[in-house]
Amino acid sequence: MNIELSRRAFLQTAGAGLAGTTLGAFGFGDIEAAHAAAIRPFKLANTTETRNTCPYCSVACGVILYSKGDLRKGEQAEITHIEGDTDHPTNRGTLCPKGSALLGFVKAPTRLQQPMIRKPGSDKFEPISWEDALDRVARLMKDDRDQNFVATNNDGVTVNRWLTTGFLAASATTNETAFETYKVVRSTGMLVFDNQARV
Amino acid sequence: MAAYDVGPSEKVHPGKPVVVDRYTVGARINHWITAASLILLALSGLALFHPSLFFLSGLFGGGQFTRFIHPWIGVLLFFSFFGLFLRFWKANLWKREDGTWLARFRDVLANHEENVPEVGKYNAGQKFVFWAMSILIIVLISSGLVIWEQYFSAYTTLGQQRVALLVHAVAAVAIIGVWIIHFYSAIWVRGTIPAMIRGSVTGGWAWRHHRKWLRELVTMRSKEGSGSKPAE
Amino acid sequence: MTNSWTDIKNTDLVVIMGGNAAEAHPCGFKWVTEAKANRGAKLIVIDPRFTRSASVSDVYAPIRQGTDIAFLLGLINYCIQNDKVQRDYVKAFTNAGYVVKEGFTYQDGLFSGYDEAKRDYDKSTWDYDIGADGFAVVDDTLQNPRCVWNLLKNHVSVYTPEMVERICGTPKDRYLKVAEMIAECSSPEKAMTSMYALGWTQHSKGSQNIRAMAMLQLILGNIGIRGGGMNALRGHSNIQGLTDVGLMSNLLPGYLTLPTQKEPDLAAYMSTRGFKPLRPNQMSYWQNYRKFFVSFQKSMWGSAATPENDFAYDYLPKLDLPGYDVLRAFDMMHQGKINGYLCQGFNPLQSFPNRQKITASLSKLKFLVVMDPLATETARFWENHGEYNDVDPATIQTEVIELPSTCFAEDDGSLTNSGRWLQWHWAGGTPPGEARRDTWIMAQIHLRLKELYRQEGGAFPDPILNLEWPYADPGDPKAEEIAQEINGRALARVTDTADPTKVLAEAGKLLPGFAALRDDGSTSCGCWIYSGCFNENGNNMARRDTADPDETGAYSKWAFSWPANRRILYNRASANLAGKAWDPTRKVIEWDGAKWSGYDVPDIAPTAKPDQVGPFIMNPEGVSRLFVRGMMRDGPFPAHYEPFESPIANPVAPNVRGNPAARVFEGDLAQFAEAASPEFPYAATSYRLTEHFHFWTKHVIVNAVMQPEFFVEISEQLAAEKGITKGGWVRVWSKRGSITGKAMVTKRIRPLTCDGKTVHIVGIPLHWGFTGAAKKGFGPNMLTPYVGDANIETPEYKAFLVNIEPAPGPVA
Amino acid sequence: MFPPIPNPSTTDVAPRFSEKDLIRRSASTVPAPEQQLTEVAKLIDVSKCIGCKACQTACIEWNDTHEEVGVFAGVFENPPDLTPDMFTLMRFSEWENPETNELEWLIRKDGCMHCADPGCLKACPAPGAIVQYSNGIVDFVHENCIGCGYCIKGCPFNIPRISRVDNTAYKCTLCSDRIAVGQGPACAKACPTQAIVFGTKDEMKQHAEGRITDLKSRGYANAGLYDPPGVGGTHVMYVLHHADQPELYSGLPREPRISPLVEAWKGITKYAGLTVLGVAAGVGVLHHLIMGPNRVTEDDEEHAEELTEGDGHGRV
Repeated sequence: MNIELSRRAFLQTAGAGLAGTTLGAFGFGDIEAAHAAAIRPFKLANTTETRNTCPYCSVACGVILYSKGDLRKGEQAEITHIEGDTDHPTNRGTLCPKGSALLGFVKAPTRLQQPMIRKPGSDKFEPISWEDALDRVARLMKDDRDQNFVATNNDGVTVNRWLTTGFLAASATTNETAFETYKVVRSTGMLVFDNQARV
Repeated sequence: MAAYDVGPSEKVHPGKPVVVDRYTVGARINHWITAASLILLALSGLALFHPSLFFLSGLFGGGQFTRFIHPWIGVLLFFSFFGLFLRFWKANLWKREDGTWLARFRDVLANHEENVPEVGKYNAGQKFVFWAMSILIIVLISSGLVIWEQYFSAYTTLGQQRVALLVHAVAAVAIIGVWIIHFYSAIWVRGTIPAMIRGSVTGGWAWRHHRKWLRELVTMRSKEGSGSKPAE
Repeated sequence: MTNSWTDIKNTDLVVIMGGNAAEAHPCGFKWVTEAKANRGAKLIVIDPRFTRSASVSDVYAPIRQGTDIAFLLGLINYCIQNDKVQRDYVKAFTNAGYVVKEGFTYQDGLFSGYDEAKRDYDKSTWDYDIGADGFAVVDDTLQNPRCVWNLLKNHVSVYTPEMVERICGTPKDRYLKVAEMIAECSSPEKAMTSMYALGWTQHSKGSQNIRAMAMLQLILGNIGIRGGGMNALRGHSNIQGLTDVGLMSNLLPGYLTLPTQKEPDLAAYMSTRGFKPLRPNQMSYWQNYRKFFVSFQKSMWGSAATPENDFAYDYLPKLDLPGYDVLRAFDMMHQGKINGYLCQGFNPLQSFPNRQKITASLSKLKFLVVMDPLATETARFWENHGEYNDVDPATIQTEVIELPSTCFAEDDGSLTNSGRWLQWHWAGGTPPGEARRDTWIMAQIHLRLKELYRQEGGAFPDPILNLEWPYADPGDPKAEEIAQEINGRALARVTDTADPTKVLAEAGKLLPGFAALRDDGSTSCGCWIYSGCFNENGNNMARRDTADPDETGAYSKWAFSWPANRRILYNRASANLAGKAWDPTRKVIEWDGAKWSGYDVPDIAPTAKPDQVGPFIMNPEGVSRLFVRGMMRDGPFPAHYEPFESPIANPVAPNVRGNPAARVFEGDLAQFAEAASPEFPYAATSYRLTEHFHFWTKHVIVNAVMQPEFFVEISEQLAAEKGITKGGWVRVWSKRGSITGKAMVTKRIRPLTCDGKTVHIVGIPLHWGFTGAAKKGFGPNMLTPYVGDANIETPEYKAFLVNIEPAPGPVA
Repeated sequence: MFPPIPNPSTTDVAPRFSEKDLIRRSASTVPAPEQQLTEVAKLIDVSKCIGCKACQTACIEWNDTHEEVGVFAGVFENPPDLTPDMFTLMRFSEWENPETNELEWLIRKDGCMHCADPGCLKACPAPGAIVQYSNGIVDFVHENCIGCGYCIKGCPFNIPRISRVDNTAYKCTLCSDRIAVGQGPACAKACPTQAIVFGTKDEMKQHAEGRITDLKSRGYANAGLYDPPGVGGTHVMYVLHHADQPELYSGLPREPRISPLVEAWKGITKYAGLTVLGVAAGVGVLHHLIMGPNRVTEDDEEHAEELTEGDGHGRV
């Protein structure tokens, strides 16, 4: 068994690059069926893996989400652990203090659960249904657009712009969200449109 | 002569046999509480002291509870022994005859008390036990507090705690040793245990082991009862 | 990034300046430690603070924040003076020999054409001499006194080591040590990489900071090669993507630009975007602009975009100003000119300068919509949190709607990292409560708007009614559908222009890449630079092949890298005029006599002859620019300007305050402290800590544990001077606001001597607010000035003036 | 680069070592294991460490501990010390090197060293509460722990901490549950710069040599490996740029060893103590057998009676 652990084996696997270390080859004699009292049962056993990338900085490290339940089987999936993806060329399984604690972001106590509305002058948020919230947003947008849309400028040039409502895109949404957002926002003629690139 | 080591409650009752009051109820209860806690401490302490004795923790419902209860019993012992100390410290002050008594310790061991000087309420051996206990209990309680992880670990350095551990262990061994002497003497010298149970001894027991003490009791009694004559 | 994270392992010298890779990008920094461990590479860190990057550096040089240009031009001067220049590279691949128009001058800190009233330049003299042949005049001998090289030599000559020390506060010996090490990289066998981030961008001359280093890298011949490059570390996971896709006021996807009102029709629009080559044989790739633009219009408005209506040119809004960046947006809001605002993620209350102004601005809105996975401060700007958000809800009439969105773990899609890799990810968990994907939310808003316009009509409804919406479930577009839209489709059969028999894509099929785009409406493509990301071969962004022949670090089969899966930009510059690698051990691509090939996708036409076609194909010159003509607002060369709030007057141009071309809004100027102001004697800078990511991770308990509470970082000297104790409370205030926090007293910040004056530095991290798991705290934006970079309006967060004093703790 | 730790398998893998690989068990004995497992070790290269605390967060996440959000105390250490929920801690010290006048920010990941001769195990009175596997892992078994805190006093590195919740001792397990299935510790997997690597102890020593050569080439003449012999070597080792002054790294002990006091307490005292007590008891019994009890005689009683009757005047 020690042969497997020789430096040579190590270099071979090193050559294989992402193949991993000889750790996988720790042939500790006969395999014990029962867990040693001291040793916790391996908590990722029988979980579902999903490949993802870290949403924080733009190194975009590969991560693996471990969940109870499998979305692809149409099940409810509860993420129970997140760890670096060793197959990823950039991070090779490593993660920074933020990435290592990603589970805490997914499960943050301050994750938003339902749409809320704060009425003018009020000192609190009140729940509102998605339907009502979205209808309200569309209505507010349309009313403002209809009132303030500029079709032509003083020189009579067609400018078709809308300057009284702005949109701030984020920085961690997907390219797909970004392009769809671009379509929806630009089609209204909105010019006050920016993202987080600067800060 | 001065009744230097006679308690107010100690009296001689003539008769056959003569009965001498030695310990009040309070003193006896106090003693037995102390005795009980000392034994429990020894048992729980030994359980944590040597692996081969860890099974003793079973008596206390497992290691966790043993670890928890031991220091509290220690506190109880401390206060209860303090009670005994207040009661007995005077009677345990060192006397001239104690030296001679010790010098003839061989005769004591050989049950030849006729060769040793008359002693008061306590002989040198008992006094040794008394003072040894007093000192060791101080040592144990103070070192014990230092290593009482749950409440006091924050107040001392690891170095101090390591010293305390060693001191506590050595002192514990010593006090158990002293206890063994105390316990054996009580068995060996018959009539002693009843004294701590009933509170009284026979005149003979007093005459044999604490003659000086008996004489004083008698003298005092006669002083009180002077004039009165026994019926002829 | 011109290169990639994994390429950094090939470098010989890492210069971290204007960034803090070890703390902000630890897993990317791994490749620095790899280069050190395996190649014996050296690490230089230049920063006002001795950061965690510095803790593993070979050389650390302190610098006063906001003086990077002086330092970098000093390095260029050093290299020129000591002939540490990769001459052949400079001659062949830069515009060093280009002759500049008569009339271009630089004096007293100003270039020719300055208009003080407009705070702007007339850039007509900032250009080349154009010869009779219509091409730029070039002197290959570099002898012409008007050629870029000689102008540059002259321009940087003032930045001597003494001047650098005087401006930057960097001890001369330390500076020279750095200069020596960097100059070594002028040899073709040595590569240096520059790693920078917000430490360079968040200045009133941010763009020029970066240009200065880019120029140095060109002079050293480090652009386009393995282990070299200009590597912007970038902030958020998809800020590269959001910018590529053009979510900015003046952009269209793929760095096309939105029309201005001076361009009434497509012809006028294209007239300024012809990009005719400035030298013979050059590719000037932007000549394909019209193909990209028309294909984009088709992806927006499909059949409604026809040749007859200039491909729906009128559907696009026309700009009246250079742009509506966030600073302008909030200034407009502050003037009551904006009624509604939608935030998709983001947290302006924490992110934008001069928070008092931000709060006031948001309070003037009629409605604010926030879509976010987390409870942001912005969504609760109206809620009173004592000193941390001291507002009176009753007086704030803004209607706020907060919409719960999913996070990365709950949606599919691609993110573009700083190495331009588009990487696909998959949802692994069920969203909490009623949280919904952003794609769903945006679709729902659009469909409702559309329906309202269909029913009620209204202002110019056409672009909304005709918006291309080809999704299987219009209410819930799938990420794959949109990705294909971005990649582009053939609307009719597309054939090879050279050989019409060769079909590139049948009608309805996905396009192989942007080479197949057409300007006649026969192709549609959402973002040309992303074309190829999801073609008939499948979703290339989801590729997970880790093969890396000869371990060059390219990983060409992993995900997709724009453009055209190219891993190193300008990689043609890695080879000399004969098409052979400058350094054989660093081969990227080489010319085999007929075509270019190698480890990477050539950044040039595969058959473009090495001695004819320049490597910088996006430039009409075909070469890179040491002199940037009229393309920067504040000058064709960088020049040292002090921050708007600076502890000393500008030593090279005493009469110039800040960046003369930077935009300053009315009212804001009054809120800037004077140079060397006695009221605000200390030079403050904002920064991030490795334990936190912006304002997100304070919501994560574990990260809150790692760095629980806001603090202010100062030197032992300043602490002693002010009687401030380690962990004791302090008050820090600027001309705009005041904050309190605990003090971090450290040896890692040292007072500098600049222009003979002791300058104390105050560090202010930015991760705390009034929501989340961490302790409530302040952020630097309570203090920072409301001014941005002259070119792209990035706020000046890195250099401003404050005062500081010990303070009683908060009344608990 | 050093071969990264592979991704975990989600299939149920049987652990590769177990109780029958124990070489030490606190307050009890174990049969010699049939075979010697390959010794594993974690190597912490302080010169590569950027103090990012990824090891700390990865540790919390993997071990499902729940550290409370604290306060800023003027230093970078958070939490301020190891706790029952924080098994590892980055310790920061700012040091001005008198030879170079350079500031050095020395950052050390503190935590259990998994000593070959573990003081915690030696001090532990509870059978099986602390175990040592032949691969070098020293682990705490909480169901056997009684929370006395002796392990803390036994530890030359001051590592274990007692939980006030369940009154048992906690420390780094070297992620025994991960290693048991062929994984590496969570901290080693997370470490962005591979300042923490994990493998067999021999491999770690070889890897360290390479690192030390690199450091010497960068002017750290005293760079070296920290594998203190005083505790029989450790299964967590450090590469230090100043191996000649380990105490610079937030007080890493120069020559760690189990305190002589603890040695005495757990050694001589334990045995001598019991002997003394045994002897004392024995002597008592013996004396009783030879001398017999000391009884009051009739004679004594009569004397006493005479004395009392004689109103104290009687003389005998």
